[in-house]
Amino acid sequence: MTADYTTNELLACTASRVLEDRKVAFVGTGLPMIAGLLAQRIHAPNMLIVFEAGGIGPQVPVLPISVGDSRTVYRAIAASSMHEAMSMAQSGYIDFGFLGGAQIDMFGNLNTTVLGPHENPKVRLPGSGGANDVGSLCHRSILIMRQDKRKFAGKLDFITTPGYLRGGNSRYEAGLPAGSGPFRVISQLAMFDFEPVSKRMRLYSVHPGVEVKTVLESSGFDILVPDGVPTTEPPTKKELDMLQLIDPVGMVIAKR
Amino acid sequence: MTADYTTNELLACTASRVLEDRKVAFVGTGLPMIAGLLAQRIHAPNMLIVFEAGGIGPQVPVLPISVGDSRTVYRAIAASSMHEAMSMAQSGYIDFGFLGGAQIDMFGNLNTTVLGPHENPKVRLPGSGGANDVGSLCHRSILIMRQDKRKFAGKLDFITTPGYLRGGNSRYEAGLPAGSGPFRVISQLAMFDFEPVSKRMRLYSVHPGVEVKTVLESSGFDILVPDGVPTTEPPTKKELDMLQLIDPVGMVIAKR
Amino acid sequence: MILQEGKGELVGWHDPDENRKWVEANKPRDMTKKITTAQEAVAKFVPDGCYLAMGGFGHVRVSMVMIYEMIRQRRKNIIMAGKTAVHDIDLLIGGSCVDRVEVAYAFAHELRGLSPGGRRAVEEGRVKVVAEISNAGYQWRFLAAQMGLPFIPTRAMLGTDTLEKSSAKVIKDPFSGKPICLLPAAYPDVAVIHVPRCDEFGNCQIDGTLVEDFELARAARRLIISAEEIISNDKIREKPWLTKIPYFLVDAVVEQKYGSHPCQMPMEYFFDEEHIGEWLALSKSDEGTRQYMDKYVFGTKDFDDYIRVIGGEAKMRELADVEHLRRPMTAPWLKNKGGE
Amino acid sequence: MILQEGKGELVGWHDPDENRKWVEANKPRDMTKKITTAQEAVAKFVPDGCYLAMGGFGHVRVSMVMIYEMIRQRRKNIIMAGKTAVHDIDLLIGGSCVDRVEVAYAFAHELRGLSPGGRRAVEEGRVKVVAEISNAGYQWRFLAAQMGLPFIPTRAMLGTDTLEKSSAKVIKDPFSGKPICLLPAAYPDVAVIHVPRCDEFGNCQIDGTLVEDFELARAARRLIISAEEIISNDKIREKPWLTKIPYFLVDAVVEQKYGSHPCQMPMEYFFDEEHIGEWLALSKSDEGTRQYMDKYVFGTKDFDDYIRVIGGEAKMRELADVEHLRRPMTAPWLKNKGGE
Repeated sequence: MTADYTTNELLACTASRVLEDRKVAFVGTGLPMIAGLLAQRIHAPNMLIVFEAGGIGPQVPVLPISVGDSRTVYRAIAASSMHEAMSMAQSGYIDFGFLGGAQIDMFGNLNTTVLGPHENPKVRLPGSGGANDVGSLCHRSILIMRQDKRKFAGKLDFITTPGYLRGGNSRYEAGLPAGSGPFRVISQLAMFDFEPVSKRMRLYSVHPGVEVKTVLESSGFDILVPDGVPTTEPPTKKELDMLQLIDPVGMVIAKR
Repeated sequence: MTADYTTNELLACTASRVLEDRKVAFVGTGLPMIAGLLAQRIHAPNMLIVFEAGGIGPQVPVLPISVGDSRTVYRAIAASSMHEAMSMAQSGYIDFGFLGGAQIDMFGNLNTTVLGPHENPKVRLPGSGGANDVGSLCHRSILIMRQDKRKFAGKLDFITTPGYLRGGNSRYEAGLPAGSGPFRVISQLAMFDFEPVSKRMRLYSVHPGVEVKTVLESSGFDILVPDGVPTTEPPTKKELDMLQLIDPVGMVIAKR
Repeated sequence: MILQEGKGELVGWHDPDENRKWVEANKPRDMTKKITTAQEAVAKFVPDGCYLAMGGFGHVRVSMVMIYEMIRQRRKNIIMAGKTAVHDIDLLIGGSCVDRVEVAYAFAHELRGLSPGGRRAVEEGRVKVVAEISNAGYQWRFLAAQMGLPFIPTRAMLGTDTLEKSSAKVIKDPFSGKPICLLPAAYPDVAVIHVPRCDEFGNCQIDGTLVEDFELARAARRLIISAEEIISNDKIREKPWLTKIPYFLVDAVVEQKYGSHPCQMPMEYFFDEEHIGEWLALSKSDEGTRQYMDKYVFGTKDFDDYIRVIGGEAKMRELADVEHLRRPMTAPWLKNKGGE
Repeated sequence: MILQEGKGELVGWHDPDENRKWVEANKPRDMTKKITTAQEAVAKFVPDGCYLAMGGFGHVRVSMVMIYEMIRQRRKNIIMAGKTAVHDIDLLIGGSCVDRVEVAYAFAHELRGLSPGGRRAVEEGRVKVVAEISNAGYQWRFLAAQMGLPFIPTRAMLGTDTLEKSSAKVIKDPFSGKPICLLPAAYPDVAVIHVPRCDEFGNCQIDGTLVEDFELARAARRLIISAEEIISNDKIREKPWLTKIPYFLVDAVVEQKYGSHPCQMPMEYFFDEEHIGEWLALSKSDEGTRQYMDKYVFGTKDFDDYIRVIGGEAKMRELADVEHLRRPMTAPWLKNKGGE
């Protein structure tokens, strides 16, 4: 990383640019929330933010700590329920969702449940939470992942959340909603999309100062590389300044 | 009928006595509502009244005209939804429900849909409304029916609402809740219950001044008659006075 | 595993994937102002032949302003959700707008008696009942649609002709081993819901019971809101837990004071029983039906004009007094009741 | 027709008929006063080995008064609904009350990081994960129970190990022909929900999001309510549309001001991040866990006493100030954040 921005700032800005105006985004706390707020303030003023616990369209005064925090209904459009929020996703009202995880595979499947065997775990992780629902039901999900050879895994210890499952048409054949699935993966090194037919992960852009070789070596599976991979646009000063306003206490974004 | 009370007064009082304290009753407008209010004021002060449109436990200031009327939530415990009210019934919270109809058969099945063929009806009736739900889901239903040879029918033109279907165990075998079904039938001539094994309609008590023979002749099917059928207790002065207070404008109960 | 299949027409069902795509492509996500007139809302969102569901229950909180406008614009071949449809469907049938109905409850006016017009239309074959269902069944069809599911189970309807003439199916429940009824989702092409207040974007509050409007608002492809009063977005945001319908479900907002007359607006005005009685008397004949339409629908240019004809502010004050228990109700049908 | 069956333990399911009988025989229908103490409510309604679900979400609106009391009474072998169970389950595991969990989300504290105590217990085999599920899946299990159904469908979970380790089944949907996941109903033996206010019969109002408490209250066999404040029944009846939990669902009412501390009570007081941080630090070891329990649980005779120990009214005023944006939040875990 250069001295100009931190990894979290790069991740927040890159994720926020994937979001589109006049769409609905399901956000969790941390980076997704920050990316959503940044998008609203930079290029997507008419994007609606929904929280899985039932907060719809709040004007958050300070960053919420939890998805169920009262800040998520502060001057909101509606303070509803998980049933309503999840039904919105299942019925097609949620365009974007955010996901993260301990492991990801080449089809965008995620593990947030367990490292090692399920019955006798080496590390017990939190489980699905809303992740499986976000990954199953939102039209497009954005996956934010730390990248290394173990996290970008050849085989997951546990598929918590569906990506494209075994690739090809297998996601749809399992009964998951048509046309849904992982849209972008953003790591500290690069951004990825998925090749439309095989549904395998493909390099989309490399972050400034990162070599393609480094990206490929930092993965436990083969990543598709198209010709002429562009460089990710670095964060702008406007974005970096806005991030300071959004997270003044430094929950996710370091104080400058 | 004697000069002391009208048929509607007799029906209201007889139905109200079937209701029990510390139970929940689903009521519609008209006689069921009046029977419910009468029960609350005479012997069942802790009975809860629920309306299918979502009114729960109101202190009705005047008789509601409709099941969705604002009087059904006047100083109520809750103003909710049909989803909640019907879910209460399906999950076992509703002890009593009221039903009526154009036709009834020996197993307590009811028709409120059509006279004549469905495709080419002689008389089109309102359809199920909440009746099928009440008859399917409440633990015990109370059927208030005008009785004559055509209304107490050998075969219904249409089974809108399930009684005991074809008798015996057929109601349970169809998937309807165990132990639920018609509890009493009250006509202008008599009250009936259902024989526990065959589930056929059985005379329970004859109204004052009515002969058993008249009851049996006023039916298109054979009614079981046990030994020693008692006479229905006539309305008391206290009940009749209370009915005037409950329905002062004479929606159902004639002004005295 | 399918034990029984209802023979009724499958009205308003879409494959959940197909409906998700429709929602993604068509529902407005940005908070734009949606205030329009009844005329324009009907012209734009209520086409001939559509599958229509009205909010409220029976004669309670019904968007009569939109019903009159549909008749005025002479809509045809509407398929109506008979989800305790009473005064609304009666008038639409009288106006020759509806020719098919899925019936939970219709053709009657609760305590007031059967509907002369609706019954006649069905018995003469002008209106076809395409499927039967129960009240709970209908609102759970909307719940399934709200949830984006193909179906939702119920333990009602089993064993009856109501199920046989419905579009439901019966399977063996893989958990209990018992038969269970599966209700298909219902996505109305358009729903019209009358509310006490909303903002210009369509964020709605509803007092009293919701009946099935929560689910219906989320099931319908197009949603027209009529409101007694438009309030500011600030007021909505002050108490977000009172928002029952958020703006992104809403396609058009029509402000219409007294817009439910002659039906009841809970906590605001009572049923106009004299007017309902006039309709029940006139609708006994085609000639009477025409008289009613000529006077109240085609003879008025819009709903404000209609309110003037039915007695204006003075009449509405009377009905508010009855609603607030300051004056006893009166009704022509009371004469025929109580006796035996 | 069954395409797949999850291998997870089927927790809290009852045949709908069996549950209807239980409800009929056991739920109180008369409006009796249900005010009791935390001690008595736990003694009477939270037996060893029960299947327990807590209301709220994560660290928000959690009945900590009842959690501490369960530990104080040394409950054993509880099966916990891990429906975004965070601080509640962490303490119950620390107190050796829980030995089995069905996990949607547990063993972590959202932004604050993973749970040292919960993770250790699972990794050492003292607590067994008997089934996996998603957040939506868990709350829909409660919806199925509320509705008295054996199952409810969902389009989530398909194709994953989450489903494989759940108690759900996959069938071919008879309407769309596509695979669909059926979630079995979940009826907790007991649920405990903390609310801002209720009356002495148990009629509850809840501000802010309901999360899944509407469904959970209706799914649970026994329901204990703890409330910041008891209000009159008259107040409840003034605005019946605010009643989210009616009295007949409620078995016990415990009045406890600050009863959610150190969790947030929306619109009343903020998370006590210092206290949560103390727990997260101490629970890294069994010895630390014991220290915490000795000081805050076994060392206090009841929740009022606990509030005195954590800083009393002065502390709670501070947290109210943070909640109402009159004072910035502080948190020990903030030190470790933001950088990279």
